[in-house]
Amino acid sequence: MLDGFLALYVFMLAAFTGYEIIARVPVILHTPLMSGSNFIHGIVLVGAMIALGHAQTSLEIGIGFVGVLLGAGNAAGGYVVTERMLEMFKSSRPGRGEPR
Amino acid sequence: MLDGFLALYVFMLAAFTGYEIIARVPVILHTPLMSGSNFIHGIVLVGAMIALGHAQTSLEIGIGFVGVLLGAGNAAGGYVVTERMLEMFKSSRPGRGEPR
Amino acid sequence: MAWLPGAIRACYFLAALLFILGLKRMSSPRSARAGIVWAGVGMALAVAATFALPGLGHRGLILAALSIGTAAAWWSGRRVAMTAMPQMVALYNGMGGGAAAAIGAVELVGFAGAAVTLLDGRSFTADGQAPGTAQLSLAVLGALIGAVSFSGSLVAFAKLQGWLDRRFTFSGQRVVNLLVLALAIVLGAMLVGGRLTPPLIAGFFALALLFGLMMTLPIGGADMPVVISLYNAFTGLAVAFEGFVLGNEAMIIAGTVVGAAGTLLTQLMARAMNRSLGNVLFGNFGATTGAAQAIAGAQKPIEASDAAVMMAYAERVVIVPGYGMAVAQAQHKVWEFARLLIERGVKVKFAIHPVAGRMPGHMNVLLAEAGVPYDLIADMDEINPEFPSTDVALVIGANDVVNPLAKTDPASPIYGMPILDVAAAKNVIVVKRGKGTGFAGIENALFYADNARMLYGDGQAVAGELVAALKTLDA
Amino acid sequence: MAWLPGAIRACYFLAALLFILGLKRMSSPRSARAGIVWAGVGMALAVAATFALPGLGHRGLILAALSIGTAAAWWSGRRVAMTAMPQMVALYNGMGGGAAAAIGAVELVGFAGAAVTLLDGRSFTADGQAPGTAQLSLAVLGALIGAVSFSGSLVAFAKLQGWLDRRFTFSGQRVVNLLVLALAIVLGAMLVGGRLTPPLIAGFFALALLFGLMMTLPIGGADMPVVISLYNAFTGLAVAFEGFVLGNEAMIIAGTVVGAAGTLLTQLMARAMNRSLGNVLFGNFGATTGAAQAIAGAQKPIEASDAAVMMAYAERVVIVPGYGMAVAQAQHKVWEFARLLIERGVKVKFAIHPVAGRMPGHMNVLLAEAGVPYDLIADMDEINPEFPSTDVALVIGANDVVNPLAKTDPASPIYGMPILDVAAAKNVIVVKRGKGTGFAGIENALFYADNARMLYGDGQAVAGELVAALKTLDA
Ligand SMILES: NC(=O)c1ccc[n+]([C@@H]2O[C@H](COP(=O)([O-])OP(=O)(O)OC[C@H]3O[C@@H](n4cnc5c(N)ncnc54)[C@H](OP(=O)(O)O)[C@@H]3O)[C@@H](O)[C@H]2O)c1
Ligand SMILES: NC(=O)c1ccc[n+]([C@@H]2O[C@H](COP(=O)([O-])OP(=O)(O)OC[C@H]3O[C@@H](n4cnc5c(N)ncnc54)[C@H](OP(=O)(O)O)[C@@H]3O)[C@@H](O)[C@H]2O)c1
Repeated sequence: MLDGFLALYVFMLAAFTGYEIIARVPVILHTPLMSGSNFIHGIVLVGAMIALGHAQTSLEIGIGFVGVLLGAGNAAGGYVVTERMLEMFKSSRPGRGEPR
Repeated sequence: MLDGFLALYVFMLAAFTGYEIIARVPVILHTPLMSGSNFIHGIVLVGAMIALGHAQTSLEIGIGFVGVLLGAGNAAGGYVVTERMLEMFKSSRPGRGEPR
Repeated sequence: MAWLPGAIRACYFLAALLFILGLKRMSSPRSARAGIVWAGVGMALAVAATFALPGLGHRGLILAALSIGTAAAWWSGRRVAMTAMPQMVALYNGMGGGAAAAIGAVELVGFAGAAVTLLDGRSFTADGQAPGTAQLSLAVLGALIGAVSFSGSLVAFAKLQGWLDRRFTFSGQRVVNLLVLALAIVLGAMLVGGRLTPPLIAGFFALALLFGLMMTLPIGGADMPVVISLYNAFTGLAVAFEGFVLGNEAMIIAGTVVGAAGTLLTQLMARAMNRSLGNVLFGNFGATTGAAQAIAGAQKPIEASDAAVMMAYAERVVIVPGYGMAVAQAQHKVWEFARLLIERGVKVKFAIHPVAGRMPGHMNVLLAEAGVPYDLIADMDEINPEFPSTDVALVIGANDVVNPLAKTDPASPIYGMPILDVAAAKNVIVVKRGKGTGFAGIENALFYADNARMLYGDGQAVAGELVAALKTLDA
Repeated sequence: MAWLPGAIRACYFLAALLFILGLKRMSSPRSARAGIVWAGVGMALAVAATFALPGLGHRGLILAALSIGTAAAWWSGRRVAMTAMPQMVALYNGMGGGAAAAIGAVELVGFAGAAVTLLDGRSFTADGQAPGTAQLSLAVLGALIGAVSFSGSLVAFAKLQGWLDRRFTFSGQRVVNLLVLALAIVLGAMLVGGRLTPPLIAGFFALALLFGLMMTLPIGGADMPVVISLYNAFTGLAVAFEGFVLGNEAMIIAGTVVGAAGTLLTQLMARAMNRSLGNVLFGNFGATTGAAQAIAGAQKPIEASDAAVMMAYAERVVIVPGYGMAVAQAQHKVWEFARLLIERGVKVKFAIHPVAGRMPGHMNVLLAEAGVPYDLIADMDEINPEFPSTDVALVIGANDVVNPLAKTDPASPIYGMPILDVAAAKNVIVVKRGKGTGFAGIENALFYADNARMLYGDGQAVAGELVAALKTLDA
């Protein structure tokens, strides 16, 4: 557990950073952005790994296992879906030929 | 002294915050912004006060005194000048009468 | 987290940095692709570093869960159709919420065990301290939010997938929901107070899950995207809170950034629909709309061949897609048609309303999938001044977003929502299947306008007919 | 800083929050005023909280220094003319850098004393530890940057104030400067290495101050705003570093935010002048420009009365102010003239180039001072497409920013800088005193254009004549 005030500072600054960065995203990218930020909270996977890694009773291990499973799903699914969407955004300018 | 990594996190996040916020300021406000951010680093005054408040030799006291003097100048001067400039920015829309 | 080796903390730091830089790059279509890759590298780094943590047990189990979860999600994510994106995002988001709740559960169960053995002080921070009130509160709060996001997102998924068609409403629902939430909070407070017994923990989670379920069930399927975005922010917050408990800065930062970003996105969505978030969550929007009011005039039909000729000889055509295009999966045919027009020298643009479809940017994704370059796509503010000089506006599967009643009828549920001003075009052709209303369930005055012609049929079929008609013209 | 009482830390937190929110509000002219007030409240809070610090000695001295510094700066800041803003900002910024350097000095001297008494471990973190290498490095780095910013800013102030007219250059200057910097760094490294002797400390500061002096002296007065902005970022960084040493998060955050913001601003300024930062710092810009190249054609003069009539019967007039308007202090008269035109029904706009004047936003501040509402002021991208439909463009004291050579002559030092396209207007009237060149020291092809007329005289005097001429017209 972090020192409370430091935690508060980190929290405040991260919130500003998230807000300011997103505030400039054009509407055209809102769907991929939603799934992209969905991917980013997939970092919960790391926390679930730590929880499972320190679990002691079988109940804890069971819950931890489910946690890692879900966290991995969040991270992997979020990535694939976002990447697939963003891949499709193309400009007509850089000399692209006939679209498929 | 803070834990090194936490310090790094705070530094990174604060830098992003500063960058993102300033990146949206219109050119019209660049001069007041320069003096406004100049005012904000006037917080150095607080550090100088702490330094003077813990000074022990007369040399330390002397330097600390100058530090507080300068820090106070930074803060007060930065504020007054910025406020004076910003006060002048007015819109013609909210039914203002004859300008002076 | 001072007990972690420097190299691992450095990896976490790098991961957080890459997440932020990745999000930054997602703010332009040109760099967005690179952005997600950067964020992905950050994630890989963080996971690898975690494996290297000293004292991490159950590595086999971790690897197993990690592999299964990744493989399943990767496979489903690769396979799913573009139109099903909203529900997939809901599903993955729910998983994240569930994982956060699971972390909280492991913590609490662990604390409970420690409490039984008279505070042996075991805690994940491994600094040998008993859990403090702050730590417990954050663990409980993160678990609550995560669990609500979990069950709520699953309901959203089920609704969008069509597995749960009806809305589930009964009188007094709001009061019951509030009671469930209040009870969950009471149990949570008792946990924080130190009464860490297993039944209490189980009850707490059961109530939290139940609340997520009950809160989401009455919301109409079409409102789901806003709800999903809200749950996305929830999960972010839950992750940040559990990150505080574990002392993991990467989780704190990533979670908080997503929490703030998701909140902003949710607001933007609600605002674009001209509704408040409260109205979305509790409003039962559309459920109460009465009979469509009569509008003077008649709908005038047109044949696909005539419509095709009209556009073939036009100078400027603006195509306005809406939810119906997504339903009909017509985007590929529509783009084929647009390309034929462009080859004939017609100036074609696509105009997209911010809330066309069922999630923000929905139409952009579909058109991008079909291969429409994004510089042919204009947003509302850009295109509205151009309608008066447009020869034909082709509305395909859009309804509410082109309804002039939003400007003229203060009694309309969409009154005040900015719309695409297609009525200003010289001619309007509307493609839809019949007399169906849009999301808001109201009549559309546009369809009765003098310059409007109705082209009835399924979006994909009609687009195919238009293509065929153009081709005969050229032959 | 865990040794601080919670209430004080809360005040610091609030101060940091208010600083950020204040800066955010400064991003729009409508809320900017409130922004500085918020930041000011934050500052007051932080100072008050510091007074409440337990164990703070010398309160009398602190209060004395605080009062004197505040009173002197307040008084000077209130009195100074708007045209002298750049140098005041430089002065206050230098003070901040000096304060940061002073903190570093007190730290180092204190450490030195502690080292002599065989590591009694005194340090401001009051946790009884000897200074670590990280702490020492940051203290030294902050002191170095702060000292450079201090002496450099004072030179900038003196130059802009006109106290130091000549540039101070000699051959081999760059090498000597680099040597001074290298020596300062070597001494700093020795300090960090633990050789904390008073003479070494004194030598270190002397060298740092000298470097700031020598680095700034050769830079031309007109380049000063970029340099001031750079030193502003420097001071921010120095404050952040000393904040790390003191464990004061408010200083860290405020300093870092300013460091990042200042860096960005400096870049924006340099880019708007179409030069690199290196060129500004080491380029001796303008010193080497040869004789003005001859341009075909002749300058055609016009009388104030004719010019006034021309504008009185125009439909659209765009006024383009430049550095000369600042020199002549003509903004009030110009606005009086513009108002008379507006009363006659002429559509008047002010067009401002991003680097008109001598600091970014310079003209905006002056016009705002005169009372010009900011919605009459257009920036370059907005106004350039409007010049072809403008009847008269009145250029007053601007030169480089309207020089078409920037577009046509690759040999020109300003080649590539975007300009205000006044030559596209139907008529151009240029107000200046004579044949003086602008900042870049080059001829201006605009003055020889067929549709351009020269109205010679001091800006303020000419604006007065124009006003008088308009009034006779009405009488
Ligand atoms: N984008 C978001 O974030 C979001 C989120 C939640 C809610 N909403 C709401 O969703 C609405 C979006 O408006 P919209 O104009 O895009 O859609 P809409 O108002 O829902 O209208 C869709 C139209 O498409 C037609 N249609 C359905 N299936 C079709 C098919 N297979 N072929 C051809 N036409 C078909 C329907 O008429 P027929 O049945 O006669 O064919 C209907 O009139 C707005 O009210 C918005 O507030 C948006
Ligand atoms: N804004 C910034 O941030 C910044 C910073 C540093 C450098 N700069 C540089 O400064 C320049 C700014 O361009 P600019 O067009 O505003 O100014 P300028 O190019 O410096 O030209 C000023 C003109 O005003 C005339 N003038 C001087 N005193 C006058 C008076 N009392 N009454 C009437 N006219 C007078 C001068 O001609 P006479 O002598 O014939 O009267 C001169 O031609 C650019 O080159 C820019 O790169 C800008």
